[in-house]
Order: sequence, then structure tokens, then C-alpha cells
Amino acid sequence: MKIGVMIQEGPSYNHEASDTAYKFIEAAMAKGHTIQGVFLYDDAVTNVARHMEPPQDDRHIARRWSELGAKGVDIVVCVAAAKRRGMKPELIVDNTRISGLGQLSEICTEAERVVTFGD
Amino acid sequence: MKIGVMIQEGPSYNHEASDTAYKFIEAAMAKGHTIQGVFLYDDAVTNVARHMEPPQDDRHIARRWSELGAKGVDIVVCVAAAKRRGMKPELIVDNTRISGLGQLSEICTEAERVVTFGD
Amino acid sequence: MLHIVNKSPYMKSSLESCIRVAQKNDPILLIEDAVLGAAAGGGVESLVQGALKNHPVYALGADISARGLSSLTPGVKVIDYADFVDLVEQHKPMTWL
Amino acid sequence: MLHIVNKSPYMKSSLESCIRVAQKNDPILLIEDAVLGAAAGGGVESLVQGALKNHPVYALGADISARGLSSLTPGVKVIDYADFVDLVEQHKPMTWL
Amino acid sequence: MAKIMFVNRNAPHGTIYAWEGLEVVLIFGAYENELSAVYMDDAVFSLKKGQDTSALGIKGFLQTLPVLEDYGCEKIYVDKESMEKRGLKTDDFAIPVEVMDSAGIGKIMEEQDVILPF
Amino acid sequence: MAKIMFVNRNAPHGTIYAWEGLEVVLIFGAYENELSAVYMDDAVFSLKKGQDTSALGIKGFLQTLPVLEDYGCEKIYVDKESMEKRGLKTDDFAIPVEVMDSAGIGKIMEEQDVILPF
Repeated sequence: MKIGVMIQEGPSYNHEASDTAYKFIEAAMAKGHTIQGVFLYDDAVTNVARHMEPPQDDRHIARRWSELGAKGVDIVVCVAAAKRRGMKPELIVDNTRISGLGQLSEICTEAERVVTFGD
Repeated sequence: MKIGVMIQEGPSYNHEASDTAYKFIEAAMAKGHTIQGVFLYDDAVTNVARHMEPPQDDRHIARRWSELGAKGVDIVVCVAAAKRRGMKPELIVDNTRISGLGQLSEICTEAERVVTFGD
Repeated sequence: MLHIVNKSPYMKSSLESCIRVAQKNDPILLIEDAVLGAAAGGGVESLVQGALKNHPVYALGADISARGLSSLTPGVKVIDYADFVDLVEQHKPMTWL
Repeated sequence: MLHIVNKSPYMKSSLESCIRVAQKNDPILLIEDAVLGAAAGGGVESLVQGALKNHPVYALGADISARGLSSLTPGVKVIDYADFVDLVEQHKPMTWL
Repeated sequence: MAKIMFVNRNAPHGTIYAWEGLEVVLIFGAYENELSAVYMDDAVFSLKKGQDTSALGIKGFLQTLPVLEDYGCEKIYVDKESMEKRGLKTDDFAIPVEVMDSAGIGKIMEEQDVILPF
Repeated sequence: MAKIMFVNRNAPHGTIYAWEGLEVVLIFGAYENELSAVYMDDAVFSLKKGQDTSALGIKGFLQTLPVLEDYGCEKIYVDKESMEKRGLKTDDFAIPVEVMDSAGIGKIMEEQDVILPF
């Protein structure tokens, strides 16, 4: 089944939303579902900040998304939200991309399910 | 009177906290009070993202803080929170600085009042 | 002590916790979404009326106007940012997020 | 339809709104801070018991363990992320933030 | 072609959600989908007449509400209980809406392909 | 020298506040202030024994609680009503606390120079 994911807030480390979304996606992929796209909206854009440096014994949220992107999951950062927060293209991790809300619309059209995580 | 301000969340644009804090500080300075320091904690660190580009007809939150800093207000960005969110020193606006929670402790000791704004 | 509340009492229990703990005559200031609690005729009006028996209750005018609230619970005083500063000068603040 | 709730019912009214709108037999899944509502013996237990009359109620095990909740309201089913995926496969989801 | 519904639950101005819940309509309107919006809980205040954000220094959205229909969001539902609990009447709203009870809201949600909360 | 109180009201793990409310004690402890902490509302769950965050993949803080005192935070108050409403008893907590009613919490708040909410 094609599943889309929107992370609406739950910016990196402040809310659990990013963690739940990641665990959900991992489990969905393990079951053979296709992730149609992960749309990072509002403050969720900070999930993929390239220069993120969490404490060494903590999870690395941006790296996790980048690795998921390397596996072929389309990770889309909302352009308007990114601009408001100073997240230029060179400041986001590899294997993710900046695009518009139109991408969320397409995810909603193509996916059979769309799950939202947020604050 | 010496007033300290902590902005605990309310990252730029997502919550009103940053706006209320700014309006409060403006009003306090207009009355002749001293702002002992503004401590940006947790997600509030995104308030001073250098590359922020809000829509042209909207307020520019980072520039506002930078201008306040230019007037001599000490605007301190929590180092641990900044690291978690990829906010390196070169990515924050002028007239603000990155430092530790010790600065918040000093604000609490020196200010006669400490007001918190947040989510 | 000045109690600052910023969450709508329709959605979050912060105002209730504040009222429960606040000492008699301590002022309570509603800002941001909390001003929705100051609108007259709503389901939380009795909560605010109860608070008014023991506390001066203020609401930030800029937030009231932004939400288009025309009729407020009698007794709630509308103030501006300068008055907010005066309240902080007179009382040590605690924010109920 | 699967109703996903992530806020503690002690602090925020999301679960109440969800229960009010959810159609009979629609499953309700408690995740993140919402699992606090699944703990037995608390003040929101009657809310959850009411929900159980009309809905299967699930709670995410990882969130339950993280909060050290040992005793849950009878009837609440503890599930893992894989079960969460299955619920989404079976029902279109709505998240009550 | 999907049936997409935006469920607005947050109060205006305290957070950006009310704003984004409208922004998303303006963009989604360019695609071939069937759009609708629900306003419930504190989001019913987002529809209120007379909102003036000038003293806050932030942008309002009263001018966006009347154009939602032009962008393909033809149905705007308001949850009756949320409205009444907040002492509001349909006259208080800046645009015409369809008031619906809890069961009705639950039913139209059930008919959607995708629900996005704001 | 100031009397500083950290008022914890948020649930553990869903947001970072519970964590930061402890982090701040570890740092403030290096300065000459009188520190105390209150746990009320959902934050009473932060003190619960047996929290195991391994399945979430995030760091817990049960090991931090017992050292708060060493960092100069000698008083840990729990709001009685919050605790009872959530079906918790002092036996459920990982550290010894002082349980206080609403009036008592209000009174000790009043005695502080600075209150920081988490």
C-alpha cells in the first residue's frame, strides 16, 4: 500500500512527532509498504538541518532522515516554511529536497493513506 | 528596573511567543527599564536564523532581534539547543551571541524580574 | 505574583491550574490564545467569573482585537503592552504555558 | 476511520473532541503523551471507559513503557509500530493533535 | 482525484496553524481534487468577523476566507457544539458556513480519502 | 543570590521540556542560588519509577533525578492534587519528594525571586 506522511510540527528534538513518524515509516517499509513521500511542513523543516549536532549519546534526527532518503524515500521540505526559518537548500541534509505545497497535494492524490504527525 | 526575558519555545512564526516577547521588550524599553538579557532556549533559537526569508509583506523576526541587539540588548542563543538544530555561529544574525545555560542563570541572578514566553 | 496564561481554556487546562494555585488577590493576565477565555457568553465564562472573585483579571488588548472579540466578561480589564510591563514591575511573574 | 490522538487528556481536550466525533466502532489509537490517558486509576479513566463502549482503543507500547505505566485501563490494547501500520492499512487515518 | 478535507482545530494567531490551514487550500486548489474544510474546537474563532491583527504586527487572513470557494473549497463546515460552547452564532462569521452536529462531522470525515489537520 | 524555582508541568517524553527542566538544574547548580523544583500537572509522571525509553530510541532521565540534590536543588515539591488526579502515590516516584497542596504550592511560589516554567 502507498502511504504518505506529513510531519506538521514536532521540530527536531522539541516534540516526539519526528520520532513517532520515523518509527512508523520504518515499520511500514519493513512490511513492504511504499512510502509515497514525507512532507515536512511548518517547524518540521528543522528535522533536516544539515549542521545539527545533538549530544553524542542521543539520536541524530537529520542523519536518520537523510539515510531514509538514500533508501529512495522522497523527503520533501516545504519551501515557504523553510524560507521563514532560514533553511536554505545548502543547509539541508543530502537525500532530501525543497519543494512546494503542491508536492503535498500530489502525495494526497497518489497515496492510499496519508498520516499526519505533529505537535 | 532590570528585566530578563526567556523565550522557551515559540520558534519563529510558528507561535506567537516571539511576537509577544518582542512587543513586551519594546514597551519595557520605552518606559526606561533595562533588559538584562533575552535568552533563546529550545526551539526559540530559530528566532535568529540569519537566512530567514519571510514573505515580503510579513514581519522579519530575525531582523527585529538583530536590531534590538544593535541597541545594546544582550540576545543569547542557548548553545546546546542551537547545536541540536544545526544553528552554527555563522548562521545566526548579527548582534546576537551563542552561549550556555549559565547565561540564563546569570540573568536570573541579576535581573529583578524574569518573564518567560513560550509555547 | 503575576500569573501569565497564554493557552485557550477551551483547549488546555493551564488556566485552571493557575487559578487553583494562585494566591488571593494575585493578578492574572491572559495573553495570546488565552484571551479567548475572556469572551463573554462562552462555556468557560464561569471559570473566569470564579477567578474574578479572588483576582484582578487582565487581558491583552492586541490579542483581543486580533481575535475580533467584541464583548468581554464584565470585570476583565483590557490592557496594552505598557500596562503589561507595569504589572511585571509590580509583581514577580510566573508564566503558565 | 482510525483516530490517532497524541495529547494527554489531562492537559488538552483533543481526546474529548475525538470521542465526540468518531463514528461507532472506529478505532482510537493513543500515541505519545496521549497514552497517559490509558493508565488505570486516574481521573480520565471514565473518559476512556466511555470510549471503550463504542470503540476499540489502542495504545502504543513504546510510549507506555517510556512513561513507566504498569497498570492500564482494562480493554485498552497495547500495540507496537507494526500494528500501528496495520491499523492505517485497514482504516483511513485522522490525527487529533 | 481525491476527496481531501482540512480539519481546523486551533485558535487563530496564537499559532500559525490557522494561517497554514488556509494557505494549503490556495495551493491545493490548483489540483484536481475535491476540497472541503471543517472548523471545530477553537478554530471556529478563525472565522470570526472583525479580527484586526494590526496591533500584533502579524498578518491576518480575513480577506482570504471569502476566496476559499474560488479555490475549489466549496464546503466549509462548522461544528455546532464547538460554536455554541464558545458563544458564537453563524452571524458572527465572516463567511457563510454549513453548521453540522458531531454525528454529521463524523460522517463527512468518514467519506474523505485524506484528512489533514491544522 | 536568588531563589529560583523550576515549575515543571509537562508530561515526559512527548516534548523536550521535562528533559530541559532537569538539564537546567545541572547547570544552575554551579552558581550560588537557592534552587527548588515543583512537579505539577502531567509533569508528575516525569518522576515515575520504571520509565524505559529504549523502544522510543530517545534518552530517558531516571538516572538524573537522584542527583538533583547534589546539584543544589534540595527541595522537590509535588502538587498533591495533580498526583492524586493521575492515580499516583509517592511510592510510584523514583525519588523522595515533598507533597504539597495547592495553597502550599502557591505560597512557596510567592517566596521565589524567579520562576522558570518547563
